[in-house]
Amino acid sequence: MWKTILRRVLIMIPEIILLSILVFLLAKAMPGDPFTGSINPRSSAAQIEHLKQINGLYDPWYQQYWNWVVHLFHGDLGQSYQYHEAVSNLIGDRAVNTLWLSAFTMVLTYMLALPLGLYAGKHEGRLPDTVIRIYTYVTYCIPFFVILVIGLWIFGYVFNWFPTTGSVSPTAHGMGVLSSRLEHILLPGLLGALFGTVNIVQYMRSEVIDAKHSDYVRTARSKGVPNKDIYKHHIFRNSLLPIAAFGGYSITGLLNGSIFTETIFSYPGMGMLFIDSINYRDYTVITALVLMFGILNLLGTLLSDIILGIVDPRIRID
Amino acid sequence: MNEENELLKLTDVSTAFKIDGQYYPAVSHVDLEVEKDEILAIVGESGCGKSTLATTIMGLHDPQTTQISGQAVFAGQNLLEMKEEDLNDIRGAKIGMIFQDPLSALNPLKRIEDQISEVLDYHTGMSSEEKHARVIELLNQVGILEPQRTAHQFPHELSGGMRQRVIIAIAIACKPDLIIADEPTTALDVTIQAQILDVLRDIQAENHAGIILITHDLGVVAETADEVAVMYAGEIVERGTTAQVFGDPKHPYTRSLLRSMPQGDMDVLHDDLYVIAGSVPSIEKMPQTGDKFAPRIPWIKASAHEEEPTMHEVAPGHQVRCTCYQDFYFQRLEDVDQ
Amino acid sequence: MAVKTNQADISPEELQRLTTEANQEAAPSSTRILWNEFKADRPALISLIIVVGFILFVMIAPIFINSEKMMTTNIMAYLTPPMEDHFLLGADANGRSIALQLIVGSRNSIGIAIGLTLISSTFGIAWGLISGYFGGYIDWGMQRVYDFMMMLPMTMMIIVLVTIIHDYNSISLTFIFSIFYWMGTSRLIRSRTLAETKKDYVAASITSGTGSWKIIFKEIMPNISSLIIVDTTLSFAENIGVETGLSYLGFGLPPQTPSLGTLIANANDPNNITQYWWTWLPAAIEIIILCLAISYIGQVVSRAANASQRRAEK
Amino acid sequence: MNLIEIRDLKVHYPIRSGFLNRVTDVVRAVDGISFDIKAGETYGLVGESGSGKSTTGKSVVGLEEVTSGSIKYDGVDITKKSARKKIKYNENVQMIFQDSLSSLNPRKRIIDIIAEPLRNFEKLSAEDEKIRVLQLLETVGLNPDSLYKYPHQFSGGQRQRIGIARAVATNPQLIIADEPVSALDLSVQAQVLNFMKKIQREFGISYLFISHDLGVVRHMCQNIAIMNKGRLVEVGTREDIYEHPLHIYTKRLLAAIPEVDVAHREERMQKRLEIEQVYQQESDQYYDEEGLAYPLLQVSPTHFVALPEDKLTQLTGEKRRDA
Repeated sequence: MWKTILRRVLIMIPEIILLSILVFLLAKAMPGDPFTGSINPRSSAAQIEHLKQINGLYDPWYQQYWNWVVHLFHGDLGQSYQYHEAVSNLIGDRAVNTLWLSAFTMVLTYMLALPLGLYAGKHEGRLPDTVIRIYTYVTYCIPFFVILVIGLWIFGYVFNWFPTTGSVSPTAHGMGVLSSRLEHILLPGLLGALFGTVNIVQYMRSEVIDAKHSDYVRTARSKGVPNKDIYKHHIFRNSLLPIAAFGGYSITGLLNGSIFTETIFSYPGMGMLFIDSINYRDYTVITALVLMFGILNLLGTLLSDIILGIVDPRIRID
Repeated sequence: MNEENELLKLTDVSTAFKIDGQYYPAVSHVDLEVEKDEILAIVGESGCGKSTLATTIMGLHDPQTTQISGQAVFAGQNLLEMKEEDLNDIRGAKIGMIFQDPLSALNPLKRIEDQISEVLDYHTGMSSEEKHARVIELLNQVGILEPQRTAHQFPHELSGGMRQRVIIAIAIACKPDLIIADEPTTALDVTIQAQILDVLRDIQAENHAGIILITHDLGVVAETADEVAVMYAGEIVERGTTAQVFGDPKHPYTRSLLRSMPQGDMDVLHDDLYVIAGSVPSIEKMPQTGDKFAPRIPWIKASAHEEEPTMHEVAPGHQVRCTCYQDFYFQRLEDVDQ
Repeated sequence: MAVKTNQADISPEELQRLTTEANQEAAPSSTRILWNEFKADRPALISLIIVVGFILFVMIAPIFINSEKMMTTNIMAYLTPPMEDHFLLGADANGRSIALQLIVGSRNSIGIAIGLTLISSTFGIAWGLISGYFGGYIDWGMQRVYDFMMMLPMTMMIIVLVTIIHDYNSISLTFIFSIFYWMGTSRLIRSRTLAETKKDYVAASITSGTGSWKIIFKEIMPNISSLIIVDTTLSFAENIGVETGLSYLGFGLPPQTPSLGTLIANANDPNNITQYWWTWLPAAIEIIILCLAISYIGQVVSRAANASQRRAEK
Repeated sequence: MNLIEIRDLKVHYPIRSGFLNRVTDVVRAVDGISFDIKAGETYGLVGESGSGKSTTGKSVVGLEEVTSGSIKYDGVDITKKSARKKIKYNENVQMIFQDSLSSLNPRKRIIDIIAEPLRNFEKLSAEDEKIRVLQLLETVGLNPDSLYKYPHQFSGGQRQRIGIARAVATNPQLIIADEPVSALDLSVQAQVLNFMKKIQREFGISYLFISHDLGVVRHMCQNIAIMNKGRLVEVGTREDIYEHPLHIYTKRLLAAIPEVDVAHREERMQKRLEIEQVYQQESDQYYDEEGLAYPLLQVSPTHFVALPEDKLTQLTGEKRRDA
């Protein structure tokens, strides 16, 4: 098992190298350079020129790339021009916020999706199934950001039930911090979950329906297993296992969605940091974020493969 | 027939499926008895309703899309009218079932031991040690060489023959009085088939169970069964002991079927096989009344067929549906118009 | 050696008669089946009319609109509510007509969505077919490229690219989007192609001397055509969200070019979102209706493709 | 005259694993087999599932990449794709598949299905093509109104006949029939087998008849090869195999076929159990250390068996004594 995981990880290495080169070249192509932020505004053009020279900005790109990678390995992601702060510190703070929101969304997603999918599959063709299918159909069609904007408008502004910006109320302290945090992530989390359930519900539903008509369920019936136990021991179990593997892929979706969620709810996480950095051309932050999101995507896929390998004996990795 | 030995008695059993809002009969008016220590074979080609009959007895149909009538009396109770909970006490305990495709009939995500002991969970009060011992005993009984190892494996790790043995182990776990085997060897190689049939015979000898063997393979029937019922288009057209049905087939369908088997002494290049004219109509197009096989024997006059065929006893225990057998004879092959 | 059969034993009249008879027995074409399915499902027919009519309208109407004049600031009309001063749907903070922007914006957004769907689906379908059919090293290489593309954070990459490229227009934007939106289709098509390739009719075609490309596009593709149509319809609905979403964030079409996304971006102003709802809500509602209608059409198409689920009479 | 000469044919599938997806092991699907098919005969290739019989058939028709060995058609080795293309190999060697539904493209009309090889190998006018297809339909006993129908509108037996019509469209010399009737009901099987024989008589076609059903093989084939785990265990005429089997595998296979003769079933069962016992106890004498068959030894001009020499002498000696 460890061997297979190690192999998977080794296959990832060339992908990460390729990603880092791509990100580096994109960063080079962006307007501005890494010194725009850190140098003294009163320096003369000649001084800047000198600084660029000694910092290797005129070296061939592969030389520069190498230097950059070496810095990366020392945990040095560079300086943010906008915030005058080490990028690693900057991202650290925001990552905590994004993690809170993502984890919360994911928990909500599964809490909603699993029962809905199981229920719809069990009662295939009946009224509750139709209702669930209409729900998944509608949320599947509407673009995510439109759901967010309308959700914010209705529940944030019209009903005024939830805060519309920020991550924690600045006046909160003690236990209040936690409750304030929850208050802020409740609406975006719910809307994200509402959107995120769609695929899982549909997948789950068709898994349950397939399992229901499978031969092994017929075998179980002929063993005299009561209906509710057939659902418990055979159908639900067999349909849940492949779902477990969805977890890793959800990370990718959540990260991509975080850019919209955080911008619309002015939630200071990594997604919003990215948009801000783009607007200020703060490109050390941008490269760091793109690289990080790429690696997280990769880890998500890896996680999914590992989970699937563990839960399904047919492809069990040993 | 010995009343005491009678295990299952089917009277006028019919099953109809709903297709596009209308019911079409898949099994009609079947009368059958199975006794202890007896292998009853139900034989017929695909779509003749033999598997449907088995699943009807086991109550495995969705009541919303099937219509079932008649009686299937087992241990004094009519299985076809029993409540699901009561049926669950019989299924697996008193009646075991063996399926055709041994791979899909096992849950791919559960170990063999769990799948066998699941039957014991519901029908015995065994402790987990007792259950484990019984699983090993069963695996031994069905001829699995390394029962301890196999018990711990998953279905995909076993060969087709091994999987079928596991299915049999599940079916006999509670020593049922009746075993229904639905095409138990169709998916297997001939040598494995022979072994599986041996296992079935041994088990029967040991448990004194009755077996309903459903198959399309006339050879398997001739080698294994004591009694035979031949089905065509949902009806039993001929029944009797194996010796009667194979030694002196009466119904034109049985005779044609036996005749169309390849014979060893035929010339490779020039001898053709006998072919039954026409084909089995689909369930929607099947005539609802009259002799359903009549259109396929064009050289018998229509008047020779009974309007509504009934069973006729031609010898003790040997019955044929319709009197047309009296007019049936094989013509020379060249005369048979295809 | 085999004897060639004599070809003269069927007369032309006989051939004609046999052909006509055979034609009468023939099954209906798939276009016919699809049309029957739409006729049998009223909401689907309405959806079809809405989508087709709307697309035609927004493609034609902007020809008569002077978009430069439309986009000039008019302080006098600052946030005019709907139905006042000839502003059917009111005006935004710059006094520009929402209704006119909606029409031109729809054309831009839908145009990009159509272009994106055409490019990315064609590419994804070809990729999936080739990867799935040839298998082996070709598939392995193509799968690594796929894996790499899947790792890229799409939204971020698009935003970065848009920032780098200065003079982009709707066409180059469509191409940038296309780079990142073919993978879903390719994966779907690949897995189905793998399954189809294993079927014996492909082997039969190979032994009949048919070439690989012909097998891919003439034998296999028709068999997954229903999947392709369904996937393309659903991608189209999804792709409307791609451009509008990025324009909403400010990284789609250039600022002076109206789009449904830039209109919804009016909601970013806390005043607009509640008080001046007409500046953004119509665009949001339009997207919702459009996406629902297109997906509904997709559902009908997939139903028509599956004989057992058809509603039209057989 | 030999139409096909197969020499030491091997088809191995690589098993990849490790860091770089390197080939670490191979599955020996076909492991060094040789036989000839004469013009006009039906050659039976018999084996159980996984014996490699289908793989052999597929490599003869060019669907499987051959690892080593040669398949000569008319003296030309056709194991390379370029060689097959050059001599228009598939115009002369065609295939009938087991699963009639999967072997006919569901989206194509019957005329297009049957005409496919014609379009690739013979350039006919549309009208001539239609006439040819109509004739082919007649040959396999189907109505002309089938022309514009789709495969799903036919029954299993009819579809299998459409597959036969396609295979004979270019007047091939050899047809590989891979389990052509094993998915069919008994009565339909008879019909399809009759058509295959009829076509053989009319066109002088040879068949490589691949099957697990020894009853059908006896009805169809003059010469038979028995395959086991990628190797041939016994080769001979119909009489050699059915009347004088030597290898335990063949005997076991023959004993396992259920027969409709009720009167003698006890005796047959006894015999089968005896053979089974020999198989269990002496299998190391019949197979090498890896459990694979030995190279073939000649017993008579037509009869070959895969046994070590001492065992063969022992068996033939017993036989002579019995006689």
